[in-house]
Amino acid sequence: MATLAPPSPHDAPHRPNIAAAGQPLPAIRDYEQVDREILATLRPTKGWFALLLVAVACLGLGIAAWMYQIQQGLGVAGYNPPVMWGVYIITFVFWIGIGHAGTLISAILFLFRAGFRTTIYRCAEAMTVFAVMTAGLFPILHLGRPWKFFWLVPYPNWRFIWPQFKSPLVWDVFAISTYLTISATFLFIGLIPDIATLRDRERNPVKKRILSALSFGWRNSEREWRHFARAYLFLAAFSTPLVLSVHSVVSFDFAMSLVPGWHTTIFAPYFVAGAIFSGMGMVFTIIIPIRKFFRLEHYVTLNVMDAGAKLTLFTSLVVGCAYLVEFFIAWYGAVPVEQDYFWNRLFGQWWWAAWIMLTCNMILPLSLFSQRLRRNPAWLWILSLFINLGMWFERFVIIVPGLSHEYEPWQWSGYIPTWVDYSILLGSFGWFFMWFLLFIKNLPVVAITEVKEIVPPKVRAGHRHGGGH
Amino acid sequence: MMQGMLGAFREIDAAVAAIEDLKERKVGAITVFTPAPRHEFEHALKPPRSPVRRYTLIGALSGAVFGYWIAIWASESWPLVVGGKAVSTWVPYTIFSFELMVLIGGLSTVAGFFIHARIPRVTMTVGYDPRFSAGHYGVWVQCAPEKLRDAEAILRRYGAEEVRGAE
Amino acid sequence: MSADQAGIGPPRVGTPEGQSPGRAEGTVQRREFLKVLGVTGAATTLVGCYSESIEKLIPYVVSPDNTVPGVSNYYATTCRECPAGCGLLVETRDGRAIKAEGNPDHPVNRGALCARGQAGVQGLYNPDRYRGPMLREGGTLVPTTWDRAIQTLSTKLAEARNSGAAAGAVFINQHEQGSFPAFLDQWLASQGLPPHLSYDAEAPLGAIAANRAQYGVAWPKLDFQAAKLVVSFAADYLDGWGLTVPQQLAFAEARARLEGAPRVVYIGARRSLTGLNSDAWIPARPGTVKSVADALLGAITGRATGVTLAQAADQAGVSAAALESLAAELRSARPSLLIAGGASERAADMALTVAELNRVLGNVGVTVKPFEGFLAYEGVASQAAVRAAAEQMAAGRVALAFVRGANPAHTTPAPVKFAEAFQKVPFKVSFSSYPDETSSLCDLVLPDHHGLESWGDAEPVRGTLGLQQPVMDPVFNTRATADVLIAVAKANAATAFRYPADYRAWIASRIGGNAALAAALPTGLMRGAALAAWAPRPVAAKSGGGLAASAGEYFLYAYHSPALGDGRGANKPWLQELPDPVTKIAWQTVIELHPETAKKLGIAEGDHATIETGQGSLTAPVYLYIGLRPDTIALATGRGHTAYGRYAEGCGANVMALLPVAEDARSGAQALVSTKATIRKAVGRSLLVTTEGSGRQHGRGIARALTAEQLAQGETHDEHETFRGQAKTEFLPGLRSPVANDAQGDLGDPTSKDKGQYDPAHWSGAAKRRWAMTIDLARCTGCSACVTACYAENNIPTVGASWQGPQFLPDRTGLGSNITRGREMAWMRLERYFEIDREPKDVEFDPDFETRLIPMLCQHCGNAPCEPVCPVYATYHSPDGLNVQVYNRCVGTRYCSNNCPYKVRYFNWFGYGEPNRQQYAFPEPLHWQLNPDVTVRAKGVMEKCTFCVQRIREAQNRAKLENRELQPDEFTTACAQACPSRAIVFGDAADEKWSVTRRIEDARAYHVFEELNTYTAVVYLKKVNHPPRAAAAKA
Amino acid sequence: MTGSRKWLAIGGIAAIAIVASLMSAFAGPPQAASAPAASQPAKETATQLANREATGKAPPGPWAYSGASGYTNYLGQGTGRSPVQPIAFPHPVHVNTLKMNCVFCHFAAGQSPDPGMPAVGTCMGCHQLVAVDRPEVKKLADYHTRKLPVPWVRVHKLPEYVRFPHMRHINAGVTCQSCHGQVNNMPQVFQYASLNMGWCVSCHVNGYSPAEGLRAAGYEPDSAALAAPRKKATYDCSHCHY
Repeated sequence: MATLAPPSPHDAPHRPNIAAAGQPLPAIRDYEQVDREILATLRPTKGWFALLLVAVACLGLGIAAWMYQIQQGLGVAGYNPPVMWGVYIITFVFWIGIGHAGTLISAILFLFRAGFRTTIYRCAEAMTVFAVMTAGLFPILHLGRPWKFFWLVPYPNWRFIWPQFKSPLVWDVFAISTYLTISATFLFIGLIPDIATLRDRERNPVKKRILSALSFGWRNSEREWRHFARAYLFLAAFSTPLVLSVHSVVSFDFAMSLVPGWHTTIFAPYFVAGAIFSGMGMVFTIIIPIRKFFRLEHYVTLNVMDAGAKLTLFTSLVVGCAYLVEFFIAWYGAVPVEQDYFWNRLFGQWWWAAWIMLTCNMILPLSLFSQRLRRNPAWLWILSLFINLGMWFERFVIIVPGLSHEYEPWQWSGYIPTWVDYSILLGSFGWFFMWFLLFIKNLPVVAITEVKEIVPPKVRAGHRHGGGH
Repeated sequence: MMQGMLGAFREIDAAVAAIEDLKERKVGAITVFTPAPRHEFEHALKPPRSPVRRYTLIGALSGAVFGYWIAIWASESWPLVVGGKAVSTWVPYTIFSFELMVLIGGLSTVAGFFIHARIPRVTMTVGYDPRFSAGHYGVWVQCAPEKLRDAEAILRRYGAEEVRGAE
Repeated sequence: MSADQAGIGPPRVGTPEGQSPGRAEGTVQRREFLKVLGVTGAATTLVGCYSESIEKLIPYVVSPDNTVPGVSNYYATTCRECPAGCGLLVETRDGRAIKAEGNPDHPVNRGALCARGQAGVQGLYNPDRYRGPMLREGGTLVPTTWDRAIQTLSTKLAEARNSGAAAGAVFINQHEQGSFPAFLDQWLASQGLPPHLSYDAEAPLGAIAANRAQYGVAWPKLDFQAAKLVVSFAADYLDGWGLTVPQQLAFAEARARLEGAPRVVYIGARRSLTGLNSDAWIPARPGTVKSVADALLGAITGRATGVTLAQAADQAGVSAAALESLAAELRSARPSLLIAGGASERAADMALTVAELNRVLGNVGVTVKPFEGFLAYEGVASQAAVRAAAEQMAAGRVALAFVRGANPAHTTPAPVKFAEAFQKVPFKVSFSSYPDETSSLCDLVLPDHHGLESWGDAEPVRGTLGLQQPVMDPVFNTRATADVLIAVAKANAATAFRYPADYRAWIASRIGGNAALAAALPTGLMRGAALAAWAPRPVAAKSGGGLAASAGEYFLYAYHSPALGDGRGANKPWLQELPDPVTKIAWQTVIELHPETAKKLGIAEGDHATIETGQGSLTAPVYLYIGLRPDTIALATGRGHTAYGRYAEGCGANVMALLPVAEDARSGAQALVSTKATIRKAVGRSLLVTTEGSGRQHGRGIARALTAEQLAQGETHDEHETFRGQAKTEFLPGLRSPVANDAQGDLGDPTSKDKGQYDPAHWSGAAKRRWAMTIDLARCTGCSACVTACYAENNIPTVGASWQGPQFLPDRTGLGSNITRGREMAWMRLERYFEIDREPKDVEFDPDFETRLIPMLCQHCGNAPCEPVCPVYATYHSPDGLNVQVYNRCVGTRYCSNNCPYKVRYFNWFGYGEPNRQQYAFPEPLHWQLNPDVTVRAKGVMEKCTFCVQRIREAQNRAKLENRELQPDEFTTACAQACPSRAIVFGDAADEKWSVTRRIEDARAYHVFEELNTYTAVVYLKKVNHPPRAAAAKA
Repeated sequence: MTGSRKWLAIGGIAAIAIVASLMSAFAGPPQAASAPAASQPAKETATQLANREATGKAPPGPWAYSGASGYTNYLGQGTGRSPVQPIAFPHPVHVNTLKMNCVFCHFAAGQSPDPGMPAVGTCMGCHQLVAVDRPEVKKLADYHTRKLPVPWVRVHKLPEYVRFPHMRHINAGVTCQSCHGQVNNMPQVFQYASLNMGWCVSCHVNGYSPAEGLRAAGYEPDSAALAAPRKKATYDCSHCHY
């Protein structure tokens, strides 16, 4: 009686992968197909185990290096006064930035009803949570006395003293802990219905119990859906200003000081744009392999890629503009110290870092003006790696040259990280990917129910289905 | 004493039609299970607006106030001057106000959602079926014993794939 | 003993007699006691929350009646770090000397003290000192007992006497003034031994000989104040040449006369610290200063002196015009002061010429005052005498040799082959307290007390006797040499009767008994004269064949390191860590080359280069110094020890390996500038252990200067008061925020109700004060005494030793492991800026450049940028205007340092203060010196200058105890106290009775980085330059 | 399901605990870790019980807990700590019976930051003649003849980064007992106050009441003391920490 024959799992990926009006995912026929194909991604593979092993190994190295640093003192890292902040703070800002794209895609684009987010937002949101978890380690890790980090938290104590609330570092503590909590909650709320689906498909009784616990006994009742929608909407509404505030606050760490090159009013927007830019880079780095190896090309379609690439291009242009404005202000402001600093950044001591930054973040992304490249996953993936590199160096270029070339010429210096810095940097990637790998094989990387929402429901023969209006 | 009739539909418009009919005849309380939120059901059931927003508002306001309070009170409790600034300066303290507004607002929203969605629930109530998280729409009519027949009849009429009563 | 003179002299100044527990007993218990107390003393200054371990409370066995536990006593004594004989007040706490300070009443140093004097305590507590007497058995030195040691010595002496070999014996003693040399000679005579050699490798013998010949005294007083023009003929009177402290005091006083101050000209191949403090530099080729002097004499007197100015200019490779104008100036500017230094083979002749110049210019008695002179160098033997002694030893004519203090094996040129010759002596006795190159060759080591442990006297100026008394019990099982000699004499019935019980009794008997001694000790000064020693025996000098004759295209210019001297300072970490005032290099020997030369040779800074002379070769990294003639290579003495303890060994190279035996025919002085050398690039390069980032100001206006004329015309503002990008603001001189709460936001607002403790009306009255400091750049010479004083007062760790880096997989280890990463901890640093806009490597030679020297320390800003960024209130502004650092609250975010424009905050990268770490900076017993009033910082916390807050609180407590207000200028900081230029003044800027407030009102006053609106509490007074009259007229 | 949620929570807390202990293991210079905790009673010993009965004063309760030196902490320090001394010196006999003043032996308390421990010689001043036959006095005499100091075990100990000028407090009229308790009634001295920062600051900020001080010392305050206002002191960090 149905006009369309139920599609077989085999031919699904081979369908023409282009957008049809009012039908974003033409290759998805019905709800069962969604369940089948998404659940299929959860089966662990050899390659996955191998990657997990590598991630854990890197993490181990990082932990070892940190223990050594705690025992010996921060001297084992490559600090070279007055460069008192180095790889750790750079990496901290880097990971915080990564997080932002996730929230942008999952929350802001949700509010803007941008359809292309549907299939990638779960991945991006998970990336956010793990990136912030990683970033959160670094402020503690770079302390001279890390075992005292809790003194930055306002808690009643027998000394009667409290944190100094005028310090940007205390702002950080609040901003980041809030950001972590809210995005973790946001991710988990979104997951509940999907976990319920997993629960219902699960055969293994132990796993079933765990999934039941995690799904909170969700049963897809219309009442649950109603409140769910509200809560989801408000969380999205909160996350939107939050994501803007968090990186602004991080930028205050620099803008509030009077270090040349840090003391700029442009920093808040500049950092937020940069954060989203770097985040898009990481999204592509992650989503493109997943799309390929999990056979999700007909979920994460080229249209999705295209839209993402446009967003990347846009943020890249914003960031590039910010770079140029910085130079303009330095020239126009005519403060000798600032001018010295920017000259030194571009043509002096740090030219190499600055040019890596400019190439990766300003020049290469211009290729995305070409639609062919925007729709070419391979190129997008390579470009995304360059973007990650470039954004790490952006933070390097902001932090190190400023400190090494300050007001006091007598105290000008250089900066060379040591093996400890690099090990801990590597360890942070290990930590991030460990969590991410565990995530993608235990929970659906594509939001099952949200995909079902945009798949046309079955209707009785003869009737037009009621969806879409 | 819980009694009712459960119908599992493959097609959404069938389910919607059945619901409308059941409502018309006042057969009993209707619960709909759907794999994905569809506004067709909302049109059919016309439920009240979700009160979660109130939790959000209250949480957000109290968070904002607490943010200012903790910062100002702590600064004044041991007044030390830093960088020639006032002991408590409201401008930077706005950051704490904002962050705590978001934090507490967000968490209370979740609380509201849990409370009103009646989760976490410890046991699956009768009438649920794993299919409802896959491709089927479920309509569960809870009604008095004498009305069970009508309910079954209606569900069948609108082409429920399966109709079963439950104790 | 101490009771009967308790009332004499300044309060809390006395003698430590009877102060230490169990002094009747043997040394062991004393040391045990001190060890325990030392340990607790150090432990009580460790930061870290959970670091309290349960301790013992150790009381005295017998309570000393003039000490109060926890309160310092000050003992007056005499400094023995160099022959000058400055007066010390040594601060002791609970039986331990913790700091050496200048004695304000002393005629030589008037309360000031140089870096080497400060570091004396590190000699006292040096971890590598001999623990007790040592005897060579089976080729190695093994510990022995004093009885056995003395017994051995007396038998050897007896043998020598009987065998008639005694007459050939040699006793080399570190030159010192006072009665001991005479005492020693008496003893030697009584043992049938010849008089001793009073050896001082640093003594400027040429000048001394000339002075003796001309004035009959070794060292006249140089009166800079009286002079209108000072010309130094390679005399580095601010670098340790002669008597540093009195010279510097006089120099600074003279320069502080601003418009009336003398113009200073320096003639010499290398621009030393003295040269950098001069207004003009005439870079005469090494060995030609004599002909310059001759020419000037000729030009002024009209006599024929063999050279005209033109010829001299030609020989010296300088512009004739410069010499012409100098001659003109000499004629016009009277009185002038001409000082002859230099270490060439004709030093004495040159000095005579200069003396003649002084005479004809009528300076003698006006600026050169022979009869107010210093006696430091009376009786010093020539280096030729030591060389001759070495030849005797080599010839096997010496049966018995003694060395005390001196270290000729390190300080004599290689060709002397002192070590080899010394080893030929059958029996060698050392009284040295340290295992240096010489004493480690000896057969018997009888370690002497340190100067701070022993009795003695000195006659720094005629008629005044400076006393030397032990300020604490001996740290180790050592004995004063004098007492050992007495013991030996007593062992022999023939001589026993001549001597009292010990040297202290001997001193007392000379100056009128115990009562007189006791009366004098509180001030450490009395009228009287020391016993005169025998005059040194003249020895035929040996010529190295002349500078011109020697091969090589570059002149080798060796000079004595201002900090380490001839090398005796090398075992003191403070002095190793102290950057050389000129090169700013620490822990390292560098070859100084002019950038031009380096470019020509294709050598970059840090590259290793090899110098070769006829005598030997030496390889070291290259440092580019623009204050050096391009045809000259400069090298400092002092490093390159093969023994002498953990801090000295394997650190740098010894220039003595390059020098020939070339002695001044007249004075027998070993010439340091005596040969040419070849230099070539060697493989390898190493990081320079320097504290210098960029030696240029880049227009930042940190160290500012005026010309005397500008000052006279009241043009005291310079371009830095107005900076681009902002409306012109007319900054008034003086401290911008006179009391703390002026710069305190709404707390400074009179309408604000509750200012708490920041309210001047607050009951605590804390906000009534505003601690502040002025630093007069017209006085500061950059000698860096303040830096070492700060180390001593504030328990600042030295971090440059090779083992103080990371534990494994180390990076950049070796010398200055941390300093190469810019991690030096000096709370106060001396910045040396060349007023040249090019970077060093592309500077071509030009003698006419200005140098600005400026001490940089925490500015204690009223609006401190470091404070608001600290998340835990570890740094904040105290009501009395201090920028406080609370170590135990610091979590180590280092944000404060990032935000400090002056970069004066220092971070503990390793556990320098934690005894069980390899990076520990105070290995026992160095930690006995730690100041109990200052927390020793643990790893991971930030630290910085505190304006010596411990001294502020101590003074406030004392005032409270005596129920009175603080008196104006009642106390000062360690740097201000030590400063031999009196450039630093500290006090309460809110109270005009303190002298600092007057200095702040000076027209030259300015704040560094004023445009940042930091309201600093440190006010600098602009340097005053004295360009030649002609140039000034143009300016 | 509730069960498994509970287990999740327990696991999380355990993890946090492990991390915290790891952190604290690295806290401070290592010798802190090796502090002689074993020798110190973690619980109240019989001696301390006796002490408290003798003084009739209970040490502050756990609310006075402090990480540094509050209620007996894992270093075995804090309120109630009562180490056994090399010589069982009876304060009650000297102070109550013989009416000796504190500063007779702790002579520097009024003039120095350091109260000073009596020298062995000082003790022997009397004990040459007095009670020479007592075993404890024999010990003392033995130390004296061997010219060795008595290794008293420290009871009241502030962290090393705290400066406590005794004379300022004594001269301000603070009675010794206010901080040290009625040592004159302690058979064996124990730590009376928590000595933590909050304890210091509360007195500095709220002020010291002479009357209370006298009561703490066991005297009835006279009218003057009762009339006297509370004496406040500075709460500026740089007066105790530098």
